[in-house]
Amino acid sequence: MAGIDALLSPVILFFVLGAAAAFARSDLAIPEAVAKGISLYLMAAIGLKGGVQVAASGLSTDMALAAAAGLALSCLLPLPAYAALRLFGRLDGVNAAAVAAHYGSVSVVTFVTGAEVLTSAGHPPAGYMVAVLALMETPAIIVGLMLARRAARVEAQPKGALLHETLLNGSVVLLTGSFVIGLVAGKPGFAPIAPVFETAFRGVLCLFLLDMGLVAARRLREARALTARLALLGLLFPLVHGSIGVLLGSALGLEAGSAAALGILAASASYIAVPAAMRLALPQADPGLYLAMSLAVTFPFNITVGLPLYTALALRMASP
Amino acid sequence: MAGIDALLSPVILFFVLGAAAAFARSDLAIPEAVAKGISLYLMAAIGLKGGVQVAASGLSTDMALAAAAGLALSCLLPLPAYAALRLFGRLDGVNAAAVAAHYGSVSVVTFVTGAEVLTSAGHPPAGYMVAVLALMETPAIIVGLMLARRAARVEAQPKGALLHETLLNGSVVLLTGSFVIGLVAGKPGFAPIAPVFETAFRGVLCLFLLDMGLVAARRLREARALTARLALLGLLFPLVHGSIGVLLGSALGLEAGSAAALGILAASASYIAVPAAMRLALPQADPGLYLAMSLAVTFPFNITVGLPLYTALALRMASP
Amino acid sequence: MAGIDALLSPVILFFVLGAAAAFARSDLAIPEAVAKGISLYLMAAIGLKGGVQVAASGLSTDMALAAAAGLALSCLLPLPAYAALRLFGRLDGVNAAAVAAHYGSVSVVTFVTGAEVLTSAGHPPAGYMVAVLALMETPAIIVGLMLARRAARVEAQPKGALLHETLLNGSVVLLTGSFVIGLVAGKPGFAPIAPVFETAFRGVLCLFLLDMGLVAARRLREARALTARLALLGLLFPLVHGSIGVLLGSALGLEAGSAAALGILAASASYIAVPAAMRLALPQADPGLYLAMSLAVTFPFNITVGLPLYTALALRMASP
Amino acid sequence: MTGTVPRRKIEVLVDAPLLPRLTALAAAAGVTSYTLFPALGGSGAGGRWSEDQVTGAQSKLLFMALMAEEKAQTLVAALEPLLESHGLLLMSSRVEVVRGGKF
Amino acid sequence: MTGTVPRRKIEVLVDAPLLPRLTALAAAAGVTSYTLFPALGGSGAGGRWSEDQVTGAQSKLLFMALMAEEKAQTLVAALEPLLESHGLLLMSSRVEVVRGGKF
Amino acid sequence: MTGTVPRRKIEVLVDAPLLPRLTALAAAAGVTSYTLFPALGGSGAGGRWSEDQVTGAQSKLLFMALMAEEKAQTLVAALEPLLESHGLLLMSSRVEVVRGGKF
Ligand SMILES: Nc1ncnc2c1ncn2[C@@H]1O[C@H](COP(=O)(O)O)[C@@H](O)[C@H]1O
Ligand SMILES: Nc1ncnc2c1ncn2[C@@H]1O[C@H](COP(=O)(O)O)[C@@H](O)[C@H]1O
Ligand SMILES: Nc1ncnc2c1ncn2[C@@H]1O[C@H](COP(=O)(O)O)[C@@H](O)[C@H]1O
Ligand code: NA
Ligand code: NA
Ligand code: NA
Repeated sequence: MAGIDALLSPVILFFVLGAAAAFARSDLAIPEAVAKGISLYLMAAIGLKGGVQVAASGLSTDMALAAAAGLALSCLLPLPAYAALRLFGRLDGVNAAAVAAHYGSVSVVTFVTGAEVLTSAGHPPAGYMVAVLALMETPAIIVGLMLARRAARVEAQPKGALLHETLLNGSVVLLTGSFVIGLVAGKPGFAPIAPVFETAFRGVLCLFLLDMGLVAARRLREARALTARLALLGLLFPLVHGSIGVLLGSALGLEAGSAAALGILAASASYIAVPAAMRLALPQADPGLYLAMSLAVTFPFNITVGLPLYTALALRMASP
Repeated sequence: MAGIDALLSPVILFFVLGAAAAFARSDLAIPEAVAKGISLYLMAAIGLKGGVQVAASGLSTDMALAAAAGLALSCLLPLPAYAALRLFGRLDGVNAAAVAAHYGSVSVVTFVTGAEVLTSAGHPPAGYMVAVLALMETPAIIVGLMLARRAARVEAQPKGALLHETLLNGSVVLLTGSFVIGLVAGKPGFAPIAPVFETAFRGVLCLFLLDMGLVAARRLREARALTARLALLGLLFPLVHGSIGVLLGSALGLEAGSAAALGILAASASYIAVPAAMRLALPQADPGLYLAMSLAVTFPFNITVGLPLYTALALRMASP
Repeated sequence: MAGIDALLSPVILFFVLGAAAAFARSDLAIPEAVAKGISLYLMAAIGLKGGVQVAASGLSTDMALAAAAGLALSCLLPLPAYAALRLFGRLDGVNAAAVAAHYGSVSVVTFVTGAEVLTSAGHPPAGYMVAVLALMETPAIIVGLMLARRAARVEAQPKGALLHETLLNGSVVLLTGSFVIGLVAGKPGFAPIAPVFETAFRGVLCLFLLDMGLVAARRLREARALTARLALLGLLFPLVHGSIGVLLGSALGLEAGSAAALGILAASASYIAVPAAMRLALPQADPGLYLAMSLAVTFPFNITVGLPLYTALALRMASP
Repeated sequence: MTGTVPRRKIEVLVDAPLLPRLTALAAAAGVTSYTLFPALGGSGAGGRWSEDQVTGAQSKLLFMALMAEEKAQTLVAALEPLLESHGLLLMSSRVEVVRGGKF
Repeated sequence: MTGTVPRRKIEVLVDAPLLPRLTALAAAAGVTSYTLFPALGGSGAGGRWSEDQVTGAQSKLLFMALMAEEKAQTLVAALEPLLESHGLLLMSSRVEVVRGGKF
Repeated sequence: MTGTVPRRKIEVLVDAPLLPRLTALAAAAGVTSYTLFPALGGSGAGGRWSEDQVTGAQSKLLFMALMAEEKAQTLVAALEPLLESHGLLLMSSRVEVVRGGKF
């Protein structure tokens, strides 16, 4: 079965190795500069490949539909999440809003890993899903801040500044920029750099997931603010959001790979762009809390359990 | 046309992306350690490839001629540059001498990018041009210091120390050493390491130029000391020096690719070896000034406009 | 001859270049984060490749024999080394014990370089030798500490803590973990990540050995505690241990490549796991001393002279 | 000590994404000379953090500026709202500097 | 200075592999808030060291903690055995902090 | 505080390429024990600088040495020409150290 196969692929096994090492309190550690460098490489590669694919396949209505669906998910998913975090999770308004923003936004590495799993299962997502990924990063931040403002007297922000900071977040810029470069260069321009950005991609991803395993497990070990109820929500959100994403994608007529990818995006929670924005705009919210939920609970769940599930659901929806 | 094609190659587009991100004040940044690591890789790769090529083609009079021409350019170009900087640029003697030294010396990344552009246009420069590159790095420093000493009472330097520091500058040592290793190993010895040093080269160069774009644009934004006159000189020097280099190379009978490469070397301005030497030997000179000129004005100009120009000139000289 | 060929391979030449640059006091330096990143990559790659090979060849008595031999060597080699360091080397008990532990343990990079040399000479070591490498890293530490405790009143250690720290040392965990991942993934799972972990291996090793050359030579230059007698022991230990390892491997019926690899492991001295453990458990011992011996004397000797010698000896033993 | 003058050293441990706001407030208070140092990790009421995170949201750095006593008071007052809202740590201490005219 | 209170700043230069022991001793003495800074290299009676080593055995970092005067005495006393056995450098100095209730 | 002795802490913010000269001058003044810390960036009369430069020419580090009061005076005097010619920042402050015999 594709699910088990995916679990035993080296990419996922390296994640498990990292997590195991951190739980065993090994001193294994990847230098921060190297991990940052690899994550930039992954974004450039995924952006380029998406752009090259769109250059080959041309624009389509599917693309517009997927973009609209992604935007809607990023704006709307934080709302029920916020309610669940307040009522069931027992968080105050500001923390609930901050966490909800993370779940509306997306995780690049979850997407990248999912795309690898889908591709090796024979269902590559369409190239334009990279653009959808970039579109979904920021709207949830705005929604989260609006929720926080309703919940509590939140320090008035210089609005332009925050918008600037989120829209020009390094990862958004690199993803979008690489996508455009791929679009301009096309297949022939991409060929000479393909050995680095395509052939090497999976191997480098292994090393990165090793680091993610270390980071996620260390966070989980040190998470004080994480209650059982919040941990449960950290598992439920991806399941529910992922299913919504897959169903929406299928309903819009996307092929199975792209519908699964939309599910993966919906299921994933940000741990780069959103935490930085929250630290700026909602300093009262506890970073230990939102990073523990997105990075230490939801990310590992998606990588190991979620990806095969969303894939299976998308395949079932596709085959009548 | 080759010029437009070159401009739209991913290598150059990544440079533009970096510059655009920095101008838009995005927080995109490549960790310093990674950028340093990549620049060492580029030097090792270019040195190896040059050495392997010379091992295949053997020594030639062309090589000796190119070396002599390179040395002469590195020693002589600072002199008229110094005059222009004083008279037109209105710099004092010490700053004019420091800037002039940068323009006599060379930029490894400009050369590397130029070699890529030339190779994909079907006119690869000869392998020995790497040796010429290494030869041209340091003489301009000595000339620049002599100019400074005539202009002002400059702190007497322990001479040996400075000579040592410039001749054994890391980039000079790595370039020359890799060249010799390539020479010794030859094609068969190079084959097993070619996947890293040849196949991956272009892709890695993309990431490096992304960083260079960021660094150059940030410098330009923060450059206070840069007057309009100096910026103009930062555009004129590469045009004039590049043309002299191409014409000299053509006159000496080098093939078009090598003549263009000599032009690129002459046109380029150092931003590694020379700034370090100046910080030591001419502390009165303003690093903000000479780095702004070489890195923020001349480097981007060469990468985007200069390379196609020098190539076109070399091709015209070659075809009678 | 294989020996000379090996000496002129780029991998070794880059080591020589690094050493030469450091002796000439060049400022060439590879950022620490990058060097650490590369060393993690090398461990993951060697572990994966070993696991994949064992997955293909299955378990064997050879493997069990080699493991037992490795364990025995790691436990026993420190004993005569300790005696020699005290009597001939004139070290006090604690320092002698610390140094002896280094020589019982192993150096991953020496093994990796040796495996490359053996493979390109047509005698690749068996995949299970990676497991032997991991097994040999830690026992010598325990033996060394027992020696120290007999020699001097050594601060009583929380035993569990130290055992934990050595067994879960990052390099041991990464090696073993990658080996298991290779075992699980097998050839088909490894194929998509082979471009990074196999094709690129030699080229990356070149860059790493450049750094090792710099580091080793700088240590040698700054080593104050290194007497002529200790330097001599730093050359004799690898010769004697390496010969014992090769002879033992041959006597146990391992093929030539694996017997040579066992010799290389025996001959090599640790400079990662053991120094860290000694700094914790034997703070009275002088790090300048044990790092100078293992890193500045024995490592360069093994890379340049030892590897061809052990290989030649193994080949002679194999051909009757 | 020959030729040294007393100055006040102000150090603020600041989250990386907040740095632009801090330097803007400092500049508004007339402090445009400073040096930044990296921090590696730490522990506080909000739990542990460490620099080896993919997410840069928790990396911190140390802003350090030397100035005359009066200017230090202006600076601390100007930074106080940010210190409050974001829970930043500010240290102030006395040092001697050479070439005091410059600093 | 408005609103500042005096605190003691304790800094210890510690070998990376020793850090867990140091923080455990500090926690036992009631000090759980601290910040870590990287060191690059140095020179002492035991020769030179520098961070650019493949072996991490000699990399060091600076542990820094702010606390009240009395707590500082407890901490220094608690650390003394480790300082002795491993030859670590401890510095103690007086600083002023803002929002002293917190530190 | 039990068992501490006063020492002077000298810190110099120095350009990376200048470090060998600085340590040579310090050694000539009898100061061979020191620790180096990285700096990340800064701003001064000469504009901003930041460590993320391909060119290493503007990276800086902090040289820190502890010593007795008298030695500190010798050191500052010995460094003064370099401080002058290259516009370096030197800070001197009082700290207490444990195991003062060593430092
Ligand atoms: N007393 C202290 N001494 C040194 N660093 C501290 C202290 N209190 C807080 N910090 C630093 O400030 C960060 C945030 O503190 P907190 O807001 O208490 O979580 C901590 O993670 C530490 O790096
Ligand atoms: N007086 C000092 N000032 C600053 N750092 C020192 C001093 N003494 C020792 N160190 C640091 O502590 C490390 C170990 O010192 P030692 O045990 O003397 O070799 C040195 O490498 C320096 O980094
Ligand atoms: N008052 C100050 N406080 C802290 N750092 C300073 C100060 N003045 C200068 N610096 C540092 O020294 C560098 C050079 O200063 P300057 O020569 O004024 O450009 C600056 O970029 C800062 O890193
Ligand atoms: Na989501
Ligand atoms: Na030039
Ligand atoms: Na050994």
